[in-house]
Amino acid sequence: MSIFVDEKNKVLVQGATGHQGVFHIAEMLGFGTKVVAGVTPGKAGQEVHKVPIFDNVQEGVDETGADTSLILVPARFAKDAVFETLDAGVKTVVVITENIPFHDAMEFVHYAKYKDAILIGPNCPGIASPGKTKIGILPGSIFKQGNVGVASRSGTLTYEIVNSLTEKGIGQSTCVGLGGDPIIGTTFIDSLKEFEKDKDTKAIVLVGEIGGTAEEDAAEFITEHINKPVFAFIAGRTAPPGKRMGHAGAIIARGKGTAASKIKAFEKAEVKLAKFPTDIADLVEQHI
Amino acid sequence: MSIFVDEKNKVLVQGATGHQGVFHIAEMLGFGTKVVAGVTPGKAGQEVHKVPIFDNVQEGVDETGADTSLILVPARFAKDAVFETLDAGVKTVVVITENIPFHDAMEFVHYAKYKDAILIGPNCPGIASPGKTKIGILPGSIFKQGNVGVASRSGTLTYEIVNSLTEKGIGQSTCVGLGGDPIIGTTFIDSLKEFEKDKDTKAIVLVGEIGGTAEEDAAEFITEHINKPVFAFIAGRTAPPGKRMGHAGAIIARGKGTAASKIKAFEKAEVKLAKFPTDIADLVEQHI
Amino acid sequence: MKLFEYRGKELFKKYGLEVPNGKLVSTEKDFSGLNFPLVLKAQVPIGGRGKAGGIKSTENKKDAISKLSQIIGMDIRGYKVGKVLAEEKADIKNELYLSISLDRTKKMPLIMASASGGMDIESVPDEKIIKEWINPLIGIQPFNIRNVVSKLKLGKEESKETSKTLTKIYKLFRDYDCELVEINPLIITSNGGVMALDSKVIINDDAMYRHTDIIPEHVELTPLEKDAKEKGITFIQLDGDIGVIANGAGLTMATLDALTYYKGQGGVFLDLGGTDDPEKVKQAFELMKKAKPRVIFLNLFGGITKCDTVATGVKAVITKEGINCPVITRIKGMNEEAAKEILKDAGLITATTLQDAAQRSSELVGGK
Amino acid sequence: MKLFEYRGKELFKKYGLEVPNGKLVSTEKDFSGLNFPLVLKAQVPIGGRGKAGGIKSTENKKDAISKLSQIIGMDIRGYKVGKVLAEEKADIKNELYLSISLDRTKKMPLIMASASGGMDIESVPDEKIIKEWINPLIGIQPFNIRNVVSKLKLGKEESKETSKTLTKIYKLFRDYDCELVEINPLIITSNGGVMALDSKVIINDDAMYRHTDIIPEHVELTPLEKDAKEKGITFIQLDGDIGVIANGAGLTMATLDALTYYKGQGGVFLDLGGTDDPEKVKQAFELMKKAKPRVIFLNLFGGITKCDTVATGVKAVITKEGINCPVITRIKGMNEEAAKEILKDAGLITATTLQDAAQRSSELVGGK
Repeated sequence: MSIFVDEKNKVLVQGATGHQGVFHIAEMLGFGTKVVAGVTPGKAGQEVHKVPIFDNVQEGVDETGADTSLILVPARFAKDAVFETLDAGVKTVVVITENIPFHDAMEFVHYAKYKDAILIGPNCPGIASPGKTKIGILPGSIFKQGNVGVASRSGTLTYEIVNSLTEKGIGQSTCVGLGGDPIIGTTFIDSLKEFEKDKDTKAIVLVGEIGGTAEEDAAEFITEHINKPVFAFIAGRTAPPGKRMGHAGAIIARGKGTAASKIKAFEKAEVKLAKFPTDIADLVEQHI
Repeated sequence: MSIFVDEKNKVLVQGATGHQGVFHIAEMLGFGTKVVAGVTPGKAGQEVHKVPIFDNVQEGVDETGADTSLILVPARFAKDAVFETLDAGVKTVVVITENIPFHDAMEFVHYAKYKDAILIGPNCPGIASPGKTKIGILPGSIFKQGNVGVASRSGTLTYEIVNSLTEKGIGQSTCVGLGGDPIIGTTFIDSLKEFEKDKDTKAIVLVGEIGGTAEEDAAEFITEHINKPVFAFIAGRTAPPGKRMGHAGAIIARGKGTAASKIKAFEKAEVKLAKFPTDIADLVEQHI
Repeated sequence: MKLFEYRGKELFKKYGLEVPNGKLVSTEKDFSGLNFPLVLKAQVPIGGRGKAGGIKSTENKKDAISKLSQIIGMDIRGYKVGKVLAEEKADIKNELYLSISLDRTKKMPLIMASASGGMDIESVPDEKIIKEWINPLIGIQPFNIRNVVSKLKLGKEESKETSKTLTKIYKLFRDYDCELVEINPLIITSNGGVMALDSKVIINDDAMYRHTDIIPEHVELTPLEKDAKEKGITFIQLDGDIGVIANGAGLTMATLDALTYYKGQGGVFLDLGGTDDPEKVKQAFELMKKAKPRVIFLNLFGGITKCDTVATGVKAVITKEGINCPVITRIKGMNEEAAKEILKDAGLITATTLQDAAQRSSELVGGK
Repeated sequence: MKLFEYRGKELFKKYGLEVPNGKLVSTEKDFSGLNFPLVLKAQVPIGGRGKAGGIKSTENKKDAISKLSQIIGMDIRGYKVGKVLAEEKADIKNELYLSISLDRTKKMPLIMASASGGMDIESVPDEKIIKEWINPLIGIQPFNIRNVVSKLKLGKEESKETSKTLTKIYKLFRDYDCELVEINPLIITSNGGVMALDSKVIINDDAMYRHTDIIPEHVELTPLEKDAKEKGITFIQLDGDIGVIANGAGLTMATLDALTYYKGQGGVFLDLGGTDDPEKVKQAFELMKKAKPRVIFLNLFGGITKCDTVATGVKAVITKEGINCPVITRIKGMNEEAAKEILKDAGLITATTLQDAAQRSSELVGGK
C-alpha cells in the first residue's frame, strides 16, 4: 500500500508542452506512472511521448478518465489551472509551481477542500510511491519500494534522505514533498494520519525546516494519535531571524518558527531527531 | 431512527428575541427539541423561555455545545447569519427565512458543502423527527412517530398530508421541508438517499410542485437507487406558465417545470401518484 | 424584475458593452441624431414581438413615422406598447447567442452560448449549445471564458473581444443579482467588434433592495392588486370565477388543481403564505369581496393557530359586512370540529375534504 | 516587500483611512503647511526605531530642524535613515492595536485586535488579543466585523467608525496581496474619529507583478547581489567566511547547520533552487569567486542530472578561470563515483558525506 497515490492514479499534466512538461512526462512514464493526458490551450491534437494533448482539462478528463493533475504552469496562471482541474472533477492535484502569490494559494487550497480533493504543494517536488507511481519532478532513481513513509517541506534535502535510506536497503512506502511555501494544501498532520492507517508503512520520517508551526502542530498530533515510530530532521538551526532562506515559507518571523522550538516539540513527542540529514537512515535502521 | 436530525441535536436560534423567535422557541421546547441557545447581537445575558441569549454564534456554540442552527433573521441578514454559524462550526443549519436573494443562497449553499454541513431551506418550514425533535416552524400537533419519511417543497400542503397520515394512524420517521425557493440546500435526492438508509423508514412521500426539475431528477434517482416504496403528490397541474405561484421556485419558465413532465417522470419510476393531497394517506395505507 | 430592452441596454453600456446607437422615439423630432436605416422595436416585457409585428425596419424618416404610429399602442399578447426604441441597423458579420442564467440543479450560474445566434435557443439542438457552469464561491475564471470562447470557433481578434464581453456580462449578472442576462443575437461586426443587438435582463425581485438605481417600469396596478400588495397577500388573477383563499403556495396550487378536476376554474386567488393568522384571513375576505367572484372557496390548514380562532375571525367579517355570494369553507387542523360549528352558524357551507369542497364550489358555477 | 511607513499611509489614504496630516521633510521649507507640535519619524523598514532615537517630538521649527538633522543619516540596526516623515501630533483618546496577517496553520487571513494599542503585540497577554479568521472563499463578512469590534468595548459612534475602518483595511489587505497590515496604534480621537498613527504593510513579493503602482523603495544592490538576481540564484550574505553553494533551500540550510556544528561559519551562500543544472552550477562558481570566500564548499544532490555531468561542468570553470581558495566538493546521486574522479582530477577536495565535507571546510578556516 501507499498513501495519497498509487498505481491507479491516471495523471493529466497541465503545462505539458513546455520544456519541463516534456522532460518530466518522459521521466514519469519511465517510473511507471500512468500519464494519460496533457493540457495546453490551443495545442489539442498534439502528442508528447505519445500522451495526447487537449485544449482544456474537461476534455482531457472526459476522453481519458484522468483523475489526477500535475500542475507545471507558470505562477501567474496557477490559480486558474487549479480551479479548472478541480471543476473538471480531478480529485488529486499536485502543484509544482513556485512563487505563487499566497492569496492565490489560500483560495485554491480551500476550494480543493470544498471539492473533497487532495492538493499537494504548491512549490513542492511532488509525490512518489515507489513501485507504483511518481507524480512530480522527484528523481526516480533514488527510490526503492519499502516500508518507510517520508513527508517533507524540502526538495533536494528529501532526495538526500531518501537516497541514504535506499543505499542502506531501506525502502519507502510513499514519499510526499509538501512544499516550501507558507500556505500548502497537505501538511505533516494530513500525511501522518494516512501513514498511521497505511498497513505498509512501518516508520515515518518527517523533514522539517524553520518557519511557521507545522512541526509543533505535528508533534502534538503525534503524541495523541501516532503509534508508529517517527524520525525527523529539522533544517535551519543556524538560520538568522528575519531572513527568507530560499523557500518563501522558511523564515523566522516575529520570534516564531525557530528550529529550537521545533526540536523541543519533537523531543517532547518522543520523535527521534537526526543531527545530519543522512543520520536519519542510521536511526531508522537501528529502530526497525 | 430518523434522517438529518434526532434528539441529540442541540439547537441555537439566530433571531431568537424577535416575535417569531420567542414564539417558536416555546413551540420547539414543547415538542421536546433541545433548544440550548439564542443569538441576537447586543442582547447577550437575556433569556427567552430560560434559553440563554448570546451576542454571537461562536459564544453560543462555545458555551452550550450547540451543533445546529435555526435561522429566523430577516432576508437581508440571512447570508451573514448562515456564514457566521458555519464558521462557528455548526453542522446542521435550517433556514426558515424567505425572500433571500438567489445569489446569496447560492453562496451559502456551496459554503455549507465546503463545511460538510447539512443546510435545509431557505424558505422552508423546517424539519421534524416526531418523538425526537422539531427544528423549525412546523405545527407540532400534526405529527406522530412512525415509519413514513416525508420530503416536501411546500409548507402547509405538507401539514395537510402529514395530518392526514396521522389521522389514519400512520406515523412519520422524519418530515423535511425542503423549501420553496429555486436554490435550496437539501433536495429530494439528498433526502431519498437518507431515507433509503434509515432503518425506521419503510415508505417515502415526496411532495413536489411546478418549477425546476427536482422531481424529474428524483425520479431518475429512484429508478436507480431506491428500493422502498415512494408516493408523491405534485401541486400546480393547472398553473399557467410564466406566473410565479406564491413560491419563488414555483414557476413554469421557458417550457420547463410543468407538472405534466414531473408526473410523467414519476410514473416512469413507478412512484405512486396521488390526485389530491390527502389521497396520499390512502395510498400509503394500501401499500404498507 | 424583467427590464425592458432599452433599460437592459443602458446597463450594458454601463458595463462597457457595445450596443447600436439608438434611443426611445415617440415623435418626429426624436429621430434627430439617428442615421437611417433604423430598426423600430416595441418595448414589451415578453418575447415573440417580432412575429407580432413589433419590430420594423425603416429606410427614411417619413416611413419611420408611419411605422412608429403602427407600433405604438399595438397590443402584443396582452401588453400595450407604450415605448419604442429606434436603433441604427448594425453591420452583422456573424450572429451568436449568449446567456447567463441560474441552474437550479447545480445551484450555480450557467453560461450558454451558441454560434447559431438570432434564433430561439430552445430550437437549437443541445449538442450545439456550449454550456459552462460558474461556481459562486470563486466566480468566473479565465478558464471558463476560454472554454466558452474557444468552442465558438471565432477568429483571433473576435475571440479576444468576445472574451472581454463575456467577462463584463458576468460582472453585470453578479453585481445586479440577475436571474437572467440573455443577448440574442450578440453579433460580430465586420470590423471584428462585438455588439449586443438585443437584451433580456431579469433582476431577482428579492434583491431589488440593493439596486436602488434600477427604477421599476411603471406598472398600473388595479386597486385590488395594490390593496393585496400592501397587505402582503399574494394576489393572482386567473381566468375563472371561483375566488380562492388558501394559505401557502403548495396548498393554493393544490386547491386550484382540485377545482379544475371538478371542471371548476379558479379566478382571483389569494395566498396568505404559510400563515393562518386570523387577522390576515379577515383582510383576505375583505379583498375577495371586492373582487366579486361567483363563489368564494376558503381552504385553510390551521397550523399554529387553532381552527376555531380562525373561524371566529371569519365569522366576524361575514357578520359585520355581509357577503353576496356562496362561501365554501374547509378548515383543517387543531379544533376543526369547533370551527365547523362556528362557520355553519355564520351561514357558510362547510366541507370536510378538499375534494368535497372543490366539487361543491365547481357545481355552484356550473362545473360537474 | 515591506513598505516604508509613509508609503503604507499613502495606501491607507487611498482606501479612505484617516492618517495624521504630514509629509516627508528634508529641509526647512518642507515644514510649511504643517502645524506644530510635530512628530519626526525615521523611515526604516524595521521596528524598534523609537528606542533607537528615530522618533522625536518637536514644538517649533527651530527645534524641528535641529532634530531632523539628528535623525537623517542615523544608523538604525544597520539601516541608514534617508527619509523622515513629519506628522502633526494627534489628539489621542484611546489607542488600539489592529493587524491582519496570514495564519499558516488555518491557511487564512487572521485579524488581531486589542484594546491595548501602542505596545508591542507580543507583550500583550494572549487572552487580551481578539482573534478573528477570515475564510478566503467568502472574504470578510459583517459578522467578522461585529465579532472584532464588539469585543473592543468602544462607544457606539466609535464602534461604527472602527467597523468602517476594518472593512477598508481588509479590502486593502486583499487587493494588494498583503502578508501583513499592522496599525499600532490605531487611535480613537476625542471627537470619535479613527486614525492610523503608524503603518506596517508587507506586500507578498510573488504578487508584486500585479501591483505595478507600488514602486519599490530604492535598495542599493551590491554588484554580487545584482549578478545573482539576474541569474535567478538565491544569494544570502551571512557573517562567516565559508562560501556555500548548494541546491535547494532545505539542503542549503542543512549545510550551514553542519558547518556550524563543526564551528565553521557560512559566509556568502548561493542556493541554486531545486536544480542540478550544470550551467547554473557554473554560474554559481563564477559568482562565488567574486565573493572571495576563504573556502568554497559545494554541496549538491544530483537529482535529475547525472553527477558526472555536473562535475564536468565544475571542472571546466575551475580549469578555465582558476580558483584562489580551497574547494571542498560533495556531490551525491547517480554516477557519484565517476564525478569524484573528475573533481579530484581538477584538484578539488572531494568528500563523501556532508559531515566529512563540513568538518574539512571548517578546519580550513580554523574551526574544530
